[in-house]
Amino acid sequence: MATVKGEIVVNTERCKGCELCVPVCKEKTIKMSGNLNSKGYHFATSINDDCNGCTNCALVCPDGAITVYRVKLKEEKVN
Amino acid sequence: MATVKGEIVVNTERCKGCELCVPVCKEKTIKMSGNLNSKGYHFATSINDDCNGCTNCALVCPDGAITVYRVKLKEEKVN
Amino acid sequence: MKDIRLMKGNEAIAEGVIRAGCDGYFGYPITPQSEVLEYLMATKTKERTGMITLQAESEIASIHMVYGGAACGKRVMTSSSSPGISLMQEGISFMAGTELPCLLLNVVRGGPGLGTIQPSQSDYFQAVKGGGHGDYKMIVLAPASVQEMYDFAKLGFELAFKHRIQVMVLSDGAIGQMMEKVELDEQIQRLTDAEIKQKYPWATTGKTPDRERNIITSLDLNPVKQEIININLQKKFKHIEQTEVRFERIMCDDAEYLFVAYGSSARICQKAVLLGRERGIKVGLLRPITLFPYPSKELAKLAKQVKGMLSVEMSAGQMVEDVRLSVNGAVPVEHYGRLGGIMPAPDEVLNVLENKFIRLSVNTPRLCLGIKKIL
Amino acid sequence: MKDIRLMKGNEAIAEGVIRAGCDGYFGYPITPQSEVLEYLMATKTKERTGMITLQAESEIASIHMVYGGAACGKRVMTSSSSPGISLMQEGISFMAGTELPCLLLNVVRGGPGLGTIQPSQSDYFQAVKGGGHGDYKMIVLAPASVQEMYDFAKLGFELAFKHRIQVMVLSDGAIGQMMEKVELDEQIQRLTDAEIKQKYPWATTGKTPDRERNIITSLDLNPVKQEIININLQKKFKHIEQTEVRFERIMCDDAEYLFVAYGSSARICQKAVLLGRERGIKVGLLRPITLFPYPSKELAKLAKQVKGMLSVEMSAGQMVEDVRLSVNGAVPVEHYGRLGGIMPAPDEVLNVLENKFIRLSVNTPRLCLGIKKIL
Amino acid sequence: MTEEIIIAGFGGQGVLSMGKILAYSGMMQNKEVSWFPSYGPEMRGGTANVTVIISDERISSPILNKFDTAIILNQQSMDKFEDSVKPGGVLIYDPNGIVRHPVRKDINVYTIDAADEAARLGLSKVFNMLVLGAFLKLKPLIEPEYMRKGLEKSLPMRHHNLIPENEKAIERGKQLVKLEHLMN
Amino acid sequence: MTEEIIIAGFGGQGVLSMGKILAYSGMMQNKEVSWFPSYGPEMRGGTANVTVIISDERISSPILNKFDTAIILNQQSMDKFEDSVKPGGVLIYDPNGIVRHPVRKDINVYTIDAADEAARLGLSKVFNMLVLGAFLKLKPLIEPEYMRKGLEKSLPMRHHNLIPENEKAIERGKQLVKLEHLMN
Amino acid sequence: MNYIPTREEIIADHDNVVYERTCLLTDNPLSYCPGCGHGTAHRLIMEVVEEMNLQADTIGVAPVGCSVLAYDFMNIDMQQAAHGRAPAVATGIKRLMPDKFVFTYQGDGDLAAIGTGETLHACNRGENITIFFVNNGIYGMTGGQMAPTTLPNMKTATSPYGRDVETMGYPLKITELIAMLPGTYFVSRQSVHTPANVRKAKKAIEKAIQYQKLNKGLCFVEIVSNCNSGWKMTPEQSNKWMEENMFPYYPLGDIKVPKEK
Amino acid sequence: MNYIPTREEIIADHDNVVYERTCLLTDNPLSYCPGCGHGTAHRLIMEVVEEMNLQADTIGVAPVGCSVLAYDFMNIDMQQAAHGRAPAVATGIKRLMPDKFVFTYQGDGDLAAIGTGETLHACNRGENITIFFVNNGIYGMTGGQMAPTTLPNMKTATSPYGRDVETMGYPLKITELIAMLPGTYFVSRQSVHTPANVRKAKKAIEKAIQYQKLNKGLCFVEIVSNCNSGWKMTPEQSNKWMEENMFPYYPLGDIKVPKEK
Ligand SMILES: Cc1ncc(C[n+]2csc(CCOP(=O)(O)OP(=O)(O)O)c2C)c(N)n1
Ligand SMILES: Cc1ncc(C[n+]2csc(CCOP(=O)(O)OP(=O)(O)O)c2C)c(N)n1
Ligand code: SF4
Ligand code: SF4
Ligand code: SF4
Ligand code: SF4
Ligand code: SF4
Ligand code: SF4
Ligand SMILES: [Mg+2]
Ligand SMILES: [Mg+2]
Repeated sequence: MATVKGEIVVNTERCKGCELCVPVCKEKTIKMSGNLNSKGYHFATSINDDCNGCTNCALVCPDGAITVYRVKLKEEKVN
Repeated sequence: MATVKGEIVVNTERCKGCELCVPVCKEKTIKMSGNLNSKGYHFATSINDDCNGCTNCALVCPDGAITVYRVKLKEEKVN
Repeated sequence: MKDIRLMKGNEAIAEGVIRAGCDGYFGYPITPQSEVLEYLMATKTKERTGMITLQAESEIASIHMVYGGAACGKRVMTSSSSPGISLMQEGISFMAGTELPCLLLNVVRGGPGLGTIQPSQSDYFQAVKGGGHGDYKMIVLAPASVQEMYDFAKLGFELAFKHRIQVMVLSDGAIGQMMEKVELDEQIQRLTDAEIKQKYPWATTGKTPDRERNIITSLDLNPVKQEIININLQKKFKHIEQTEVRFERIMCDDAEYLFVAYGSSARICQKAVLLGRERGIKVGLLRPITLFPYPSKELAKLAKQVKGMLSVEMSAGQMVEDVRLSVNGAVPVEHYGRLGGIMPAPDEVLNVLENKFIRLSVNTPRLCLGIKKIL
Repeated sequence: MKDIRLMKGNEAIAEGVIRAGCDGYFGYPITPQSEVLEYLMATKTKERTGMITLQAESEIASIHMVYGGAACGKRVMTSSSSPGISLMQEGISFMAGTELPCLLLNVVRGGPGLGTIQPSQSDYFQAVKGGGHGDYKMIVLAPASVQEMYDFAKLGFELAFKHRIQVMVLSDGAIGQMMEKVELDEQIQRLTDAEIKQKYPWATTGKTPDRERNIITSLDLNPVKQEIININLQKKFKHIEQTEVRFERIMCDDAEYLFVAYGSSARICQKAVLLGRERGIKVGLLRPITLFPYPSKELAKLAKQVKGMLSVEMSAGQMVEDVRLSVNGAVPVEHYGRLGGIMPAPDEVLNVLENKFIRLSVNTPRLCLGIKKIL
Repeated sequence: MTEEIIIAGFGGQGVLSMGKILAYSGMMQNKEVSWFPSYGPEMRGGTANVTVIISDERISSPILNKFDTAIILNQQSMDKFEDSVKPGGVLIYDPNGIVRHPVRKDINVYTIDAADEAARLGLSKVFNMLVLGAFLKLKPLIEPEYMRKGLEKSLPMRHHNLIPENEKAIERGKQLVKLEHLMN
Repeated sequence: MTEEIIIAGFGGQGVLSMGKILAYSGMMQNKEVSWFPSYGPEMRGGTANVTVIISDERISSPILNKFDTAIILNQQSMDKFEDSVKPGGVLIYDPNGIVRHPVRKDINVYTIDAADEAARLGLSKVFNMLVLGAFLKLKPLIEPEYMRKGLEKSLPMRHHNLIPENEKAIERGKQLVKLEHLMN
Repeated sequence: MNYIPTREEIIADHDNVVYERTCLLTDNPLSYCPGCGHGTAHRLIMEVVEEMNLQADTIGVAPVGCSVLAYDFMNIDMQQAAHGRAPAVATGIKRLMPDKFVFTYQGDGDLAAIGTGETLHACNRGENITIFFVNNGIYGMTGGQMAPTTLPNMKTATSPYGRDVETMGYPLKITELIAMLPGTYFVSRQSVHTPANVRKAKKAIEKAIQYQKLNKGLCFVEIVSNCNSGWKMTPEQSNKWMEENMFPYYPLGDIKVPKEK
Repeated sequence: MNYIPTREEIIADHDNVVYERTCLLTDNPLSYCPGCGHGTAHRLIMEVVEEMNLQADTIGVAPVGCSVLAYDFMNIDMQQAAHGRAPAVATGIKRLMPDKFVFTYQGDGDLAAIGTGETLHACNRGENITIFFVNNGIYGMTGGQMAPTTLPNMKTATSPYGRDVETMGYPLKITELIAMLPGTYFVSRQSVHTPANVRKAKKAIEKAIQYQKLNKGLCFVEIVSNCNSGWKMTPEQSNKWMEENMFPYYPLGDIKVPKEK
C-alpha cells in the first residue's frame, strides 16, 4: 500500500514571517522559526513529517516562499 | 354666461422663429409672421381670437418670448 | 502630379500625420482644433492606413492612451487647445520621464481659464519651460502656415523617434482654422510590429525569450539612481540644443533692427519687415521654428549686428525672456504683445518698433489700448 | 506663554491655516505632504474653528472645490506634491482668470513623472512661469524652515485676498517632512458670512436686491473685451512686482561672490556662506522669499558689487534664468543643481562656487556625479 | 494686388462655402489665398462669417479688422461689419430683411436682390452664387476659367453636375448688382 | 556643537518616536533641532529610519549622507548605514538578529542588548528608551531635566504616567551599553 | 366719443397675466439656437427659484457647453466651472455655504465624459446639491461631436458614419448609474418639449430643490433635450426624433424616489 | 556504506514538485508588507499567464499604489501608468496591439478615486482588456488614507475617527456599477486569503484572460484583500477582519457572467 507524502521547502530569505501559512496547514506542519533571516523576519519552517503536499500553505503565501513536493511512498518499515 | 378668453403677446425681438409654439396651440392661433425681426428671424404672431390662454405655447417657448393673458369675458353682442 | 489642396491648418496636420505613417490618434474635442479628430474620423483612417482614431472621454485619458501606445513603439499623437493641454501636464511629465516619443498639438487660444476661443500665443512658457513638474523639455515646433502644419507632422514624428522625446506643435487658432494652399506628399507606410520590435528595442511588445523584459517607468525610489536618470535626460536635451535648432532669417543680412516672432506673429512681422523697408528702415525678422531648442546662438550673433530687438507675441511677454537670455544684455530687447485673442497688424508692430528704438515716429500704435504702458 | 512645538513642516502649515482663519481645505493624499490632510482631520477642524476639511476624489476635484469655495469669498486651500500639482494646472489657470484668492501648497518631489518622493526644486518653472495656459502669475512663497511653513499660511492668505490672487507656497519634501521648532500665534477668527459679503463684494454669496448678480467667470467670447481683462490682470501683476518682493540678505554687504538660493537650498547655502567665510572667501547669500515677484532689482544692485553669482537649486537650472534676467549680463551667473531628490551639501556648493569663479581650489565637488559638465 | 474680403450672414446661406469657392478659385489662378471663418460658439444663434484674402504676395494675418470688400447678408452682420470697410472700399448687401441700411458715405455701396432671385428661380441653393457673381462683377479678380476650376475643387464630386447651374447663377449675379451709393 | 544622528531599524521598534523624544528634549534645552524621517514607500517592508540633528546653530540640511552617530537596530539598516558613519564616529547597535556585524575600524562601535533586556523586563515598549539611554551615555548632550521635558512634550497626555518607566529605561540603557571596538 | 378698447387691450392687461417670463431670467437674448431646449430648462429652474423665493439664497454653477453663458441669462449669483468640474465646484460652495441652494447645470459631455469622476463622487458623497443634467446626446457647443450619450449609429461630427458601439462604446446611462449610489436621494429624467412634459419637469425641479433644503443628499434631474443644430434638423423634427429615438434609450420618469413618506 | 537519502531528499526532488513559484515572478523580493495580498494576486496572474503560455503576448500596466513596482516582480513587458490612468494606458496599448493580452493591475484608490473616469469609460467602451482590481479599502502606499471603498466608521489616517458616511461619502461599489455597463463581459469579485479562495480567484483570472482572447469586451476581476499595515493589524487578524467586515459589503462571487453558453 502506498501513502501520499509531502514536503515543503521554505525559501527563508523570501519568507517575511507573515504566519499566514501556519493556520492553513491541517497537518500542523509549519511553525515560525526562532531564528531571523537577514531581513530580520522569523521565517516559517517545517516541524514534522506530516505534510501531505496539499499545497494550501503555498497557495496562501504572498511571497511565493514555499515549494511543495509530493510523492507516493511505498509503506516501509514504519516504526 | 362667461367665457374664458386668452391672448398672447409675442416679444418679437426675443422670438427666434423656432416654430415650436405653433403645433402646441390647439386653437391654431399662432403662425409665423412673413416679416423678419432685426436678427433676421420670422417671428411668431397671433392670427385669430381663439386663444383660450392655456399657456401651452409659452410653456414650450425656449426663448420665453410669449406672455399669456386670460380673462373671463362676459358674453356680449356676439355677431 | 502634385497634390495641392486648400485646407484648414487642422485638416492639414491631420492629413499630415496619416501620411507620416501615424498609428494612432487619441483626442477630445475642443475649439479651435476639433477638426483634427473630425477629419481623421471622416477620412476613415482605419481603412486608409490601418491607423486607429479614437475619441477619448477627456484630455487626460487621451494623453495616457498616447502613453500606452507610444510605449509600444507606435507613432501616436493627441491634439487639444490650451485648457485641454493644461490637463495633460501630468501625463506629459510622465512621457518625459519615460522618454516616450509622441506628437502633441496645441492649437492655442486666449487664456487664462476659459478665456476666448480666438488665437493666442500665451502658452509659450507652458510648452517651452515645462508646464508639468520636474526638469524636462519637449521639442517645440512653431508652424507659421498651413503648409507647415502639414509638414511638421512628419518632421515631428521623425524628431520624436530620433530622440525619444515628445514633440509639441505649438500652433494657434489662426493657423488651425485658416485655409491655405498645401502641397501633400507621398504616404509613408506604417511600421509593422516586427519592424517596431527591431527598430525600437525598448518598446513593450511582449517579452520574448531573446531579451529581458521591457519596462516603461518614470519612477525610481532611489534618488541616487533617479539623479543619474535625470542627468542623462539633461544630456539629451543639451544634445538636442546643439543639433536641432531651426529658424528662418528674413532680411536679416543688413538688418539694424530685428523682429523676433514665431507662428502667426511671424507672418505679421514679415509683412511689417516689408513695410519697414518701404519706409527705409533696415529691419529684419528672425523666426524661430523650434522654440525648444531655441535659436539662442543665432540671436547672440545678431545681437552684435542690430541695435534693438522686438519680440512680437500674442502674449504678455513670454518668448521675450528667451530672447533676453540669448543676447544676455548685449542689445536692448523689447516686447510687444496683444492679448485675449487679438492679432496685431503689420503697421502696428512696425510703429512699435519705431517708437521703441528709432523714435522718429510719433504715432502710437493704432490698436494699442494702453498695452504699451504696462507690458 | 509662547506656544512652541516641534512639528513637521506639513503639520505646521496645517496648524497655520487653521489659526489664519481658513474656512476650507480640500485635498488628496500624496507623499510627501499627506500629513497636511491627516493633521487637519486629526485635529477636528470643524469642531475647533468650523473649518471644513474634505478629502476629495482627486487633485482635479480638489482645485475645483477650492474654486467654488474661493468664489464665495472663503479662505480656502489645497495642497499636493508635484504630479498632483500638474493635474491642477487647468484649475489654477481658471482661478487666475477669475482672480480668485486661494492658498496652494506644493511640497515638491523629484520629477519628471512619478520620479522619486524625495525633495526637489524642479517645479520652479511651473510655479513661477505658469504651468497652466494663458498669461498669468501666482505669488510664490518659498519657505526655508518649518517656522516659515507655519508663517506663510497667514501671509499667504493675506496676500491672496489683498490682490485677489493665487498664492502658492513652494516647499519641498525636506521642509515638509522635517520637524523643527515652531512658534505658534493666536487664532484668527474666521470671517462670518456677513463680513465676507461686506469685505468681498465680488463674492457669490447669493444675489440680494441691493446689488447686481455676481458672476465668476474667466470667459469672454469677445476678444476685445478679453484683451482688456487681460491687460488689467497684467497691471495687477506689475503692481505686485512693485510692492510685494520679499527676500533675505545673508552676509551680502561685503560679498564678492553670491549664492542665490531659495527654500532648502538656501539653508545649505547659508551654511556654505559660513564655511566660505572661514576659508576667507567673501561670499553672501541672497535668498528670494517670493519667487514671484522675483527680487530682480536687488539682484541687479548686487550685480554691481559681486564678481559672480551661483544659483543653487535642486533642479537642472530653472531659477537661474530669473537670476540671469535680473542681472542682464552684468555679471557671470552660473548654476549648480542636484537632481532626482538629492540635496547638495554645504561644502559641495562652496567648492562649486570656488571652481566656477575663483579657480583657486582644484577640488571637484564631492558628490557631483558629472553634473557639472552638463548643466 | 491684395483683396481682403469679409462675407457675413446667417448659417445656411452658404457664407462659408462661398468663401471657399472664391479662395479655391484664387488658388487655382496661382494666387496666395487665405480663408478664415468665425468659429466655435460665435456661431451659436446662426451667424457665420468668413474672411477671404486673395493676393499676389504671401499673406500675413488671416484675421483682419478692416476690409476692402464686405459682403453682408443679414442685419446683424450689417451692424457688425459696416464700420470695418476701409474708406473707399466696397459694401455689397442683399436688402431683403435689412432694416437699417448702410449710412457710410466714404465707401461704395451696392445691393443685390439675391434672395428674391433665388426664390424666383426656385433654386435657394444658388443664392450664394448670385452674391458671388455680384462681387466678381465689381472685383473681377478671378478669370472664369479658374472660377470653374475652383468650383470643381471645392464641390464634392457628387455635386459636380451642379457646376453649370452655379456658373449661370454667377453670371446672373453679375447682372443683378446695383449701385446704391458712390463714395464722396 | 552639532550632533548628526541616524536611527535605523524596523517599523514597530519605536525608531521614529525615539528620534522625536531626542529632538524634543534638545529643543527644550534650547538647541536647534531637526528630525527627518524616511517616508513614503521607502517604509514598505517595514524599515524605518530618522535623521536627528541637535546643534547650537541653525541647521542647514536635514538630510545627510554622513553621521556622527548611527543607531542601528536590524541587519538591513546595518547594511545600509554602516558606511555612513563619519570616520571617528559612533555606531551603536543591538546585536540581536545581526548576522553581519560591523567591520569598520575607523569608528567606535558599541552594542546594547536592548531587545533581550526589554523582553526580560516584559516591557517591549521601553526597547527604544533602552537604546536611547545607550546613546545618551556616549553622547551626553541632553541634561536629564530636559530629557523629562522632552518626554512630556512628545508623549500624548494619556501616556504621561509612563514617563517614570521610560526614564528608568533610559538609565538602564546607560548601564547596558558595551564597547565593542575603539577606532584605530 | 368714448374710446372703446380693443379686445387685445382688454385682455392683455397686466392683471390678466397667466404666464410671463420669470424676472429671474435677464433681458439678455439667449445665446441658444432657435428651438433649443436649454432655454426652456433655464426658464423652469428660474421659475422655481423665483416661486420659492430663493434668489438671494441660490448659487448656480454653469458648465462648459452651450450653457456656458447661463450666467448671462439667470439673474442669480453664478460661477462658471471648468469643463466637467461643476460638481466639484458646487461641493466647494455647498460645504462652505451649507444654507445656500446650490445647483449645477451641465451638458452630457460635461457631466458624463470629462466630468465622470466629479459627477460620480459628488453623488457618492451625497453632497447636498442639485444637478440639472441636459442630455442632448451630443456636444452642442463645439459643433456637434459624439457624446457618451450619443445613440448607436447616430451621426455626429466625430462619428460621421454613425456611432459604432463596437469601437466607440455604448450610450452611457449615467443617470441610472448614479441612482444606484446611496448618496443620491432623488433622481428623475424629464423632457421639456411639450407642455405636459414641461409641467412634469417643473415638478421634478421643485422636488429637487425642496429636498436639498432638507439636506437629504444629492438630487439629480436629467432633461433629455434636442440639439437641433448638432442633429442637423429643424426644431420640430428634432423633438420628434428625440421622442422616437432618445426616449426608448432614456425613458422619462422618476428613477429614484425617496422611500419615506 | 550505502548512502541512505533522508526522507526530505527523497521527497523534495524536482520531479515531485506540486507547487512552485512560477517562473514569471522574478527573483526580486516583493516590496509588500508581510502578509499583504498583493503578492498572492501577483502570483496568480503570473501563474495563469505562464500556464496559458502568454508571456510573449502580454503587456501589463502597473498603477500608482503599493503595486507601483509590479514590473519589478512580474517577468513580462510592463508599463507604469500615472495614478488612476491605467485603463487609458491599456486602451492605448490594446487599440494598437489588438493581438496582445493587455491587463491593468490597480488598487482601489487608483481605480475608484482619481481614476473613476478612465475606469468607467474603458468599461463602457468595452475595451478588450482585463482589469485586476485589488480592493483593500485603503490607500496602502501613501500610508493608510481613506479610499472610496473604505468601510463606514473605519479608521484611516484621513478618517482618524472613522469614516463618517454623512460627510465623507459611502463605500463605493464600483464593481457593481461597471457590471451594469454593456461594455463589460465578465465581472467577478474574489479574495486570496484562503486556499479555497485562491483556487477560485485563479479560475476567475483564467476566465478573464480567456475572454479577452475572444474579444468579448472588458473583463474585470476584483480581489478583496487586506492591507494589514494600513489597517494596523497582524496579517491573520486582518484576514479575519476582512471576512467579517469587508465581505458583507463586498460579497464574493461572480457579478456578471456571459449569457451565452
Ligand atoms: C478641458 C476642456 N476640454 C474641452 C473643451 C471643449 N468643449 C467645450 S463644450 C464641450 C462639450 C459640450 O457638450 P455638452 O456638455 O454635451 O453640452 P452641450 O453644448 O451639448 O449643451 C467641449 C468638449 C473645453 N472647453 N475644455
Ligand atoms: C496624481 C497623484 N496623486 C496622488 C498620488 C499619491 N498616491 C500614490 S498611491 C496612492 C493611493 C494608493 O492606494 P490604492 O490605489 O488603493 O493602492 P494600494 O496602495 O492600497 O494598493 C496615492 C494617493 C500620486 N502618486 N499621484
Ligand atoms: S503542503 Fe499542506 S500539509 Fe504540507 S505543509 Fe503545506 S499546508 Fe501543510
Ligand atoms: S506565508 Fe510565506 S511569507 Fe508568510 S510566513 Fe509562511 S512562508 Fe513565510
Ligand atoms: S395660450 Fe394656448 S390657446 Fe393661446 S395661443 Fe398659446 S397655445 Fe394657443
Ligand atoms: S416658441 Fe418662442 S421662439 Fe419659437 S417661434 Fe414661438 S415664440 Fe418664437
Ligand atoms: S448647438 Fe445644440 S445645444 Fe447648443 S444651442 Fe444649438 S441646439 Fe442648443
Ligand atoms: S501598505 Fe498595505 S497594501 Fe501596501 S504592501 Fe503594506 S499591507 Fe500591502
Ligand atoms: Mg450635449
Ligand atoms: Mg488600496
